[in-house]
Amino acid sequence: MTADPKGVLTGIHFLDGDHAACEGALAAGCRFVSGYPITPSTEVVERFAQRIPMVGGVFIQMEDELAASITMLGAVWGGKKVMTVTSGPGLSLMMEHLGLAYITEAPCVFIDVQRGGPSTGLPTLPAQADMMQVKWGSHGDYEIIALCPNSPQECFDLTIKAFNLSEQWRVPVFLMMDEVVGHMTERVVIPEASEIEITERRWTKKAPGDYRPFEACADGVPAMTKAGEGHRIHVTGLTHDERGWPALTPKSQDKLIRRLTNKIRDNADALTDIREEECEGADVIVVSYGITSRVASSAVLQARAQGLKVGHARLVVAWPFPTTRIAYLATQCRAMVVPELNLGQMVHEVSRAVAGSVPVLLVDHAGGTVHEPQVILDRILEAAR
Amino acid sequence: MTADPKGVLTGIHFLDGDHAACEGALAAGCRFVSGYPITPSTEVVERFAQRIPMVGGVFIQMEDELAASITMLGAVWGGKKVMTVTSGPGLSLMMEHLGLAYITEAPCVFIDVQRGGPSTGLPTLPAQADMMQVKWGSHGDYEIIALCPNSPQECFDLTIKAFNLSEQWRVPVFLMMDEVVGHMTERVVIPEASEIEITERRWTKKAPGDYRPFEACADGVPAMTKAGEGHRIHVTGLTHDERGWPALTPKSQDKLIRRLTNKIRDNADALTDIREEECEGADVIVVSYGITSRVASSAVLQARAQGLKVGHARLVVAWPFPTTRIAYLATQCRAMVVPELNLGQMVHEVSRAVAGSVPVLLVDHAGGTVHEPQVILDRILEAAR
Amino acid sequence: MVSTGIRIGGLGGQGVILSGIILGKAASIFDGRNATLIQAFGPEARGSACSAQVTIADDPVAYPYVQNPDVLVVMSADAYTQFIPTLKPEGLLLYEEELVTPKDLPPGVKAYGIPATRIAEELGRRLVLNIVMVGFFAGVTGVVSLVAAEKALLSSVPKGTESLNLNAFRRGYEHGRSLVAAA
Amino acid sequence: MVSTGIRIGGLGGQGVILSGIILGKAASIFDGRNATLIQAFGPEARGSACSAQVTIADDPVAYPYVQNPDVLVVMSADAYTQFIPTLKPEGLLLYEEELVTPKDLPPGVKAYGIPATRIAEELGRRLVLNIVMVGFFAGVTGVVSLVAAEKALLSSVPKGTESLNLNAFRRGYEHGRSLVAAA
Amino acid sequence: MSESTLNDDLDLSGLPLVDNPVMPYLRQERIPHIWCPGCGIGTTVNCFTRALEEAAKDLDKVAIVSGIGCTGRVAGYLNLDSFHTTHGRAIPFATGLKLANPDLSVVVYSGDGDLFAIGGNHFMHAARRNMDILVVCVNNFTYGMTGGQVAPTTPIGATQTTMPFGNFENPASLPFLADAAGATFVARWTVFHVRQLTRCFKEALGKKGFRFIEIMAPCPTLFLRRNRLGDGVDMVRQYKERSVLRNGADTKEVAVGMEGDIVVGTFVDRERPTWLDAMNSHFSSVLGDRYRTYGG
Amino acid sequence: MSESTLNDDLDLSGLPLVDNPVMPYLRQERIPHIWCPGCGIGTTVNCFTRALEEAAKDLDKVAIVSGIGCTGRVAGYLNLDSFHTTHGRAIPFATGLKLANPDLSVVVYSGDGDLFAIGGNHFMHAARRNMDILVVCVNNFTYGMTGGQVAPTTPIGATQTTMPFGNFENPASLPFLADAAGATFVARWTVFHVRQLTRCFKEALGKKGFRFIEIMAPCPTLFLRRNRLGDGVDMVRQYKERSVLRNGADTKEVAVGMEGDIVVGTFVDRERPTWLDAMNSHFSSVLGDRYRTYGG
Amino acid sequence: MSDEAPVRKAKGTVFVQPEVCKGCSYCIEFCPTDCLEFGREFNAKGYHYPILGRPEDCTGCGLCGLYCPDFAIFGMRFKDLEAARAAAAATPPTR
Amino acid sequence: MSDEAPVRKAKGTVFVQPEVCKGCSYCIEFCPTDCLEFGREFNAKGYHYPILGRPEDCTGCGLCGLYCPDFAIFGMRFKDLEAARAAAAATPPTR
Ligand SMILES: Cc1ncc(C[n+]2csc(CCOP(=O)(O)OP(=O)(O)O)c2C)c(N)n1
Ligand SMILES: Cc1ncc(C[n+]2csc(CCOP(=O)(O)OP(=O)(O)O)c2C)c(N)n1
Ligand code: SF4
Ligand code: SF4
Ligand code: SF4
Ligand code: SF4
Ligand code: SF4
Ligand code: SF4
Ligand SMILES: [Mg+2]
Ligand SMILES: [Mg+2]
Repeated sequence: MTADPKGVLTGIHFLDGDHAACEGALAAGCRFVSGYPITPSTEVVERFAQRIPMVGGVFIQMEDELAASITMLGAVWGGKKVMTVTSGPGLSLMMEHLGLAYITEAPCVFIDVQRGGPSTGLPTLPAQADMMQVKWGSHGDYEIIALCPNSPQECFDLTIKAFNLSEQWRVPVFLMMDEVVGHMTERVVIPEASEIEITERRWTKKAPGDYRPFEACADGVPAMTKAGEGHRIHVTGLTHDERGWPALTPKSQDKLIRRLTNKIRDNADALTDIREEECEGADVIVVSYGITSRVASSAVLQARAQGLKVGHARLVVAWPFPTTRIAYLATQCRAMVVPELNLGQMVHEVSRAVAGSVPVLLVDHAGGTVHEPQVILDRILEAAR
Repeated sequence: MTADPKGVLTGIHFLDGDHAACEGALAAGCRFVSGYPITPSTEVVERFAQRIPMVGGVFIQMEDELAASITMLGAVWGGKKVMTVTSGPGLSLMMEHLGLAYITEAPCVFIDVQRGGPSTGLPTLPAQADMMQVKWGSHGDYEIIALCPNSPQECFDLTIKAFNLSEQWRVPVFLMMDEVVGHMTERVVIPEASEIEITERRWTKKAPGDYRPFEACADGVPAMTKAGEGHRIHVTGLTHDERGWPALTPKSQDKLIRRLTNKIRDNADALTDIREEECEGADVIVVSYGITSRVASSAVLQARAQGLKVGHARLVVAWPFPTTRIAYLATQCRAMVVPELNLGQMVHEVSRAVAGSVPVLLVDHAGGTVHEPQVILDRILEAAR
Repeated sequence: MVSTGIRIGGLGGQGVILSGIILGKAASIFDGRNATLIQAFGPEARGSACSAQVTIADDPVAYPYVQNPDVLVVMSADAYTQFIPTLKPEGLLLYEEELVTPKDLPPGVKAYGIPATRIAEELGRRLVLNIVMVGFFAGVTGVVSLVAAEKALLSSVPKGTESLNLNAFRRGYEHGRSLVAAA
Repeated sequence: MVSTGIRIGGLGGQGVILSGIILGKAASIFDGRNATLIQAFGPEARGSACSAQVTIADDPVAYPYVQNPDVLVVMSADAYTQFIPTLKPEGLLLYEEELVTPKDLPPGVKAYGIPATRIAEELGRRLVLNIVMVGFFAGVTGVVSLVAAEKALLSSVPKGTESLNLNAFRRGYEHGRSLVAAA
Repeated sequence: MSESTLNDDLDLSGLPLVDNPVMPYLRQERIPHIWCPGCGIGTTVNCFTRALEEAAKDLDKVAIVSGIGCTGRVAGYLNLDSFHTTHGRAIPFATGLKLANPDLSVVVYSGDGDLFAIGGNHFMHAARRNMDILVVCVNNFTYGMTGGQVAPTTPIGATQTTMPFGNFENPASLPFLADAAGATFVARWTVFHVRQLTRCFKEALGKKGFRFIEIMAPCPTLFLRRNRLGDGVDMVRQYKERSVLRNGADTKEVAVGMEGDIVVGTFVDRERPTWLDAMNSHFSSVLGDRYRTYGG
Repeated sequence: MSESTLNDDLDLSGLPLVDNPVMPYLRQERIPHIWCPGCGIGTTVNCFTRALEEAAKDLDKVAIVSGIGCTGRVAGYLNLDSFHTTHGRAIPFATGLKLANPDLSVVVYSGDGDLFAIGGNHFMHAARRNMDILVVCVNNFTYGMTGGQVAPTTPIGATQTTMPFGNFENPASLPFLADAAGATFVARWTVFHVRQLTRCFKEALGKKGFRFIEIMAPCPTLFLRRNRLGDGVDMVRQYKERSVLRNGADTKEVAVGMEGDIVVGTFVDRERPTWLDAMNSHFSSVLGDRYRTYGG
Repeated sequence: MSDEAPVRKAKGTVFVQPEVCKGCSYCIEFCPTDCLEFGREFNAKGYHYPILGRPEDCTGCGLCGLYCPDFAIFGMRFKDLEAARAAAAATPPTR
Repeated sequence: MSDEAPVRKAKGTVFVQPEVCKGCSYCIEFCPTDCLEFGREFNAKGYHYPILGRPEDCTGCGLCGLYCPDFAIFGMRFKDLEAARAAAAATPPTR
């Protein structure tokens, strides 16, 4: 299916990442956003509020992030494609509803424009320190998908991808922006609606009597309905059976939680999206994501200019972590360098994937700005030794 | 310093873990608890509400967990030793204030009695699936300490330890219970107050003019004061300087966040508390924690009965993760087996520490009950092959 | 290494957990042995179906659950149906005889019934049915000593209800002793 | 691989960011080159000190920050003090001449001033001072073409204010041309 | 199935069995429910379903949303599109549901702790916005599901596990809060008033805007027993004796305590545009043709 | 330091410099503050510090707690024990502080969004409990710190970034909510009323219980500019013209809009035992000697 | 039943599902004509459940059903019974 | 200043810190005797700041200082000035 032209602002624009992400959402068919303002993410919803009356849909600013993140889930069952947008402190308040979204398999997109933390931290400055939070921040076991754009153009493109993946897997999908990408302005090309592929919700074709809302199709994902269609569904955050009814036993827990987990884990390789550059035969591979990948690019170019064989692997999909591919890349090089705007988060996953086969060097950063390319370069040189 | 006898219920009792933890808190000098009821943790605060009028202090049931977790932080600056108590869904709501506690270096104890998740999940049944959440659930980079009791006696003992560590490092400390430990009743021996070592708050001796509330002592930890002493402190969740004033630059971020992180990371080895049993020269080492360690014990005994050399390493301190020691143990054995009541959480840390040197076998469990010992045994046998 | 696994099953409000506590306390505090009690509720903490598992042993208890009890005590039909398949082949069943009809009793199982609710009603408080069952348990099994059980009982019930509870306990105890003697 | 790094500094409310947007848009949309704009605020999103960094280049821009600008544009004394040390040795300084007194100018730096606030006030809206500066930039540097800059300007300002803004732009542009010509 | 206990006069054998009239509204395989003997929640469900019937609602277009708690389980028993959300958040969930599909009649059914302790802020804001939902609060003056802790409604003096020596904290008066926050319809009944409650449900189902019904209900297991107030039936008898009908009462004056009058009736009944109606009319007037009128 | 602009008549040279009377109350190295030209927050700070002086408070025993927002920065500028917490949670933080050390006089100073959007529930419950704190809300009808989004106080018709075509959502009337929740003292002033506000602060500082003062203040940067309402001074002039003093007004009738009267004055002033006093007297009466009276 | 004809003629009757009754006595207490009472039997859960002790007084008003929190009882007027049966025969009971 | 003596005698004066003034004009607008006005100069931030245009009218009432959101001005009665100076001399200004 292709995009609904109503939401698509075809043309060449000079947009910041926040605005581009909003256009991505509109193009993807998002027609309901419940939000709560927080720097540096607010521009996303401000634009949505401006645009949606002419597109057809609803924006509502709720009283807090608790409300914002569950109002969106109500709207899912009212039949809409939905999103909420926040930054660290707000994200911390959404953790309970991330779990609810997950266990009820509500397709939805969270945009997190990362700023310096912890706590109120550095409200207007960048970081990449919520990467582990989206994977582990809600209680219990769960899996999500997280995408990391490094430019306004990608904020547009990956927001569409986020919606599509969310519909395909019925799982919350995160767009992990950061303050720099959010406020960085560049050319953004928005294609014709007819050129934008959209994943439709998997509406059930079953009649009320036959439909079981949490009975998985072959790929592990159940078909959906919405309220008002006569299916008389029950949706609960309790452990439930295929009918959606509470089933509070270890056995139903095992069945449900494993299915939900495996939807993502079993498809981790298919979901992998790494942009690799000169990785084969490299001595050192830099593994980066988001805004840091652009800084790393500079460093990689400088290193190559010094005659080093340096590859660059950029994680477009950070979660599920591309364990298989990173393990493979480790067999191709002598060391890996992982720069991040945090004190070590995704590097743990890289280390785990690499399992000791080559050294993994973290280039950490407490946040507030991006790395100096030189710091990354120094680490590449060190790794190459 | 030893315990204040007012709070110490010396004697031999038949208590469940929740009640024992409450007695531990009272013995440790906790005189302020703000809570919100949630199964299976509520008994802790119910007992506190019952006991505190006779001990001298305050219990207040707040309107929600957001309030409970920050009311406690207000009480810290009012000079009290404090605690809050919850379970998964409530814990998810405390994530923002975990960050505030951390960045303001407020000594405080969180008790999490883990139940089946995600979301409302299995409210009355056990899990160990919040282990990663306490480490990663709040936005930004932070470090905490987490202790894992496996009996009511340890709920008592480790709650005292939690308070002591919290005062020593000025860091939030978690007691990671679970529904089984919380509701399991056993003999609990509470010693005389004079036999209980208590870490006093590090009160500053400096006069108002000289005191800088966030200036670290030699061990990285600043001395404290409370409101009303004339120090006229400022405490903020923003990135701040030694005076506590907002300092919104990458440089102050780096200085603050690294100091906070290193308080724990640099002392990870000293904080390590692993109870090891026949690990030297073992073929297989089982790494376990909390209630699972008791199930694992059964399996280990059975394996030994079959003639296998099996060691058992129980993590009493799960965070900071004892990387050094686990890496060392990996050099002593041929494989490690990690049973947990989740779909793989601490096993990631074990893998990372082991760095590929021996296989690490997870025995996962979706929660709702404990493992069958047989399942762990099977995995030990598999590992020994 | 003597160890006895006990499962007590009933409905919320019947005092299932308290009866487990009394047994565990008797063994671990007053008989000087070890005891671990595990309780299980229905949804959240509301009660409804409810059961306790008590392991009483000479050594400290590692695995805390009682998968296959040596003794099964049931105070509701549901509990009987749910737990009877788990009872050890040569196990012992103690049941409230007006609420539970032990049908399809596995061979080898010894079963003793007591009209605990009626006894409790006779004593004027239906609520002490669990204490009658505790006495019955002590009388039939001897797993906890009479002295320890009575001490544990007295330290576990609200002030002012001691003699009522002691009566209930003794009625159960004697009923148990007499059944065993008769058997 | 030609690349020009520009830093624009001023106070919240002076339209610093908008001037960066116009330059970036001119280059990347109307001149067919690449441009990346980075903005920085004070605490949360409230304004106060505020600056923009624009990189205009033939190739796509990787590292988006301008650490050592080729051109520094300042509209406040604070911005001057803060950013002048970062200016490239042979760099160019453009400044609002009533708000900024360029003292301790590093040797080698070329500096051009303009009374942008007064010009804006003359045009009747103090707020267009930023547009005067944009024109001034275009006039002095030629980094963006006049045509592109005017198109970018017109597509970036609110309807109804086009001619005011165009006037402001042109006043700045001409001031710039004349200074360069005089130099 | 049902069997008659009046057997001699009538020969019912061989006749088709007759269903309890509540049955078509329930997920019958889920009955018996989890509520305790004498719990008032079930009674309110009878009245609610009867009102659905009398209001001749298209049940496919009625959705019910609950939070967590004993009352929160209502959603799971009703044979409607039903949502059992998180503790305290039924109202914002319902807001999203209603805004996404304005054809639905959305009812929030939850407990006093859920709606007014953890959920109080959402209540206040939804009322302020005049979100078009009906909010039903079963007020049992306690946290039933978690075992009887103090609630923001617990009267002074009542003992609860977290107020073990009796509550000393001032309780909220729900109708007063609802009124101050802007609800368009505010009523209170007790489970004694089954007929009135049924009528009230029916009336509220027929209105628009943020409507609020408080129902006082006994929690024998945790509230009554702990306070030696007898069984459910004793409490309902109390309701009968203590309640005073006062339609249009000033909401300032309807607080309830352990003793004294229980003022019941419809206190507020007013008209204001709902959030969605306000949005549609505002955008139409400001944006004219450019606005795509939102229908769901 | 200050210098006189009236220079000819007086020779000030060589004399010790005189401090602005507000200075001893401020962390002076932190001035200039971050607030915009014409922002009303600073004016309220003058009045507050003047009241501290007039009330002769022991400043070592006054603690100030803010949430996040422009107003939230007040805590950081005042030279008191001061706490800048998280968005919306100043009140529960203050609750803990006060309960842990009852000797303190605890003031919460924050914005309308902070206290009534995200923080509304805590407001309601602290008022219900009669927590002994003074809550000051600088109501600028917008979210200043984050750039001018709609607040729960924004009048209908006002444009905000998230209501770009004008607000259509009904605003809350803060005094009405405070009253319904149970506050013991409720007053409203504007930054025009510097003398009255100072007096009101002083009065409130001298009382016990949950006290609430709403101060209407201009946010020129985000509220006024966007709504073409001129500069701060134009708004303060409006306050002057539109305000009507009505002490003891029924809180139902004090809502404010873009136009019309602004009712100011003290609306509620009543006595109820504070939470802590209630606890102490309740436990003393129930537990007698066994109770350890709590003093901090 | 006694062999004397009842003085009054019942206008309706009740249907009870003993197995779901929890013995709360609401139906008994709030029956306007006081015609219900507990039987002697326990159900499987151990509760006594109501029986129509004075059938002649039952008006079929249905209040007992409206009160019953466990959906264990309901009353019906004889004149509605026919229709209900017909309906039940047409659509098999949903249970 | 003109060389004619002022008609009225000032009762007080104001102190201004030009560098922190943001030119909001509150002091000017709400001075009860209307004795303040903006000077011609810009401060470092680019704002005009107030000067005492009609010093003879200043009563030292202090309202300007109470209004000033930037703590940039305050007024004082001459009779209080002495005391303030003495205090300032005793405890050096806290700034
Ligand atoms: C975030 C969170 N906190 C706490 C709980 C535990 N909890 C479940 S229900 C409940 C209170 C229920 O009280 P009420 O809403 O009055 O419902 P009732 O059971 O009385 O009908 C609580 C605290 C939870 N499920 N989630
Ligand atoms: C959890 C969280 N959500 C959102 C924010 C962003 N935020 C900061 S201040 C603010 C609103 C401020 O409005 P108000 O309280 O009225 O204060 P003002 O700035 O208007 O004085 C918001 C939404 C935050 N810091 N934390
Ligand atoms: S605990 Fe109370 S509210 Fe919950 S089901 Fe039982 S009686 Fe009802
Ligand atoms: S944004 Fe508004 S509220 Fe914030 S400082 Fe500026 S004028 Fe004041
Ligand atoms: S139907 Fe009416 S009269 Fe008959 S038993 Fe029920 S309540 Fe009584
Ligand atoms: S009302 Fe229902 S549950 Fe209660 S006694 Fe009557 S039939 Fe039984
Ligand atoms: S002190 Fe009073 S009279 Fe003098 S300038 Fe200030 S406001 Fe005007
Ligand atoms: S009130 Fe203060 S900031 Fe405003 S103009 Fe006067 S001195 Fe300047
Ligand atoms: Mg309740
Ligand atoms: Mg505000």
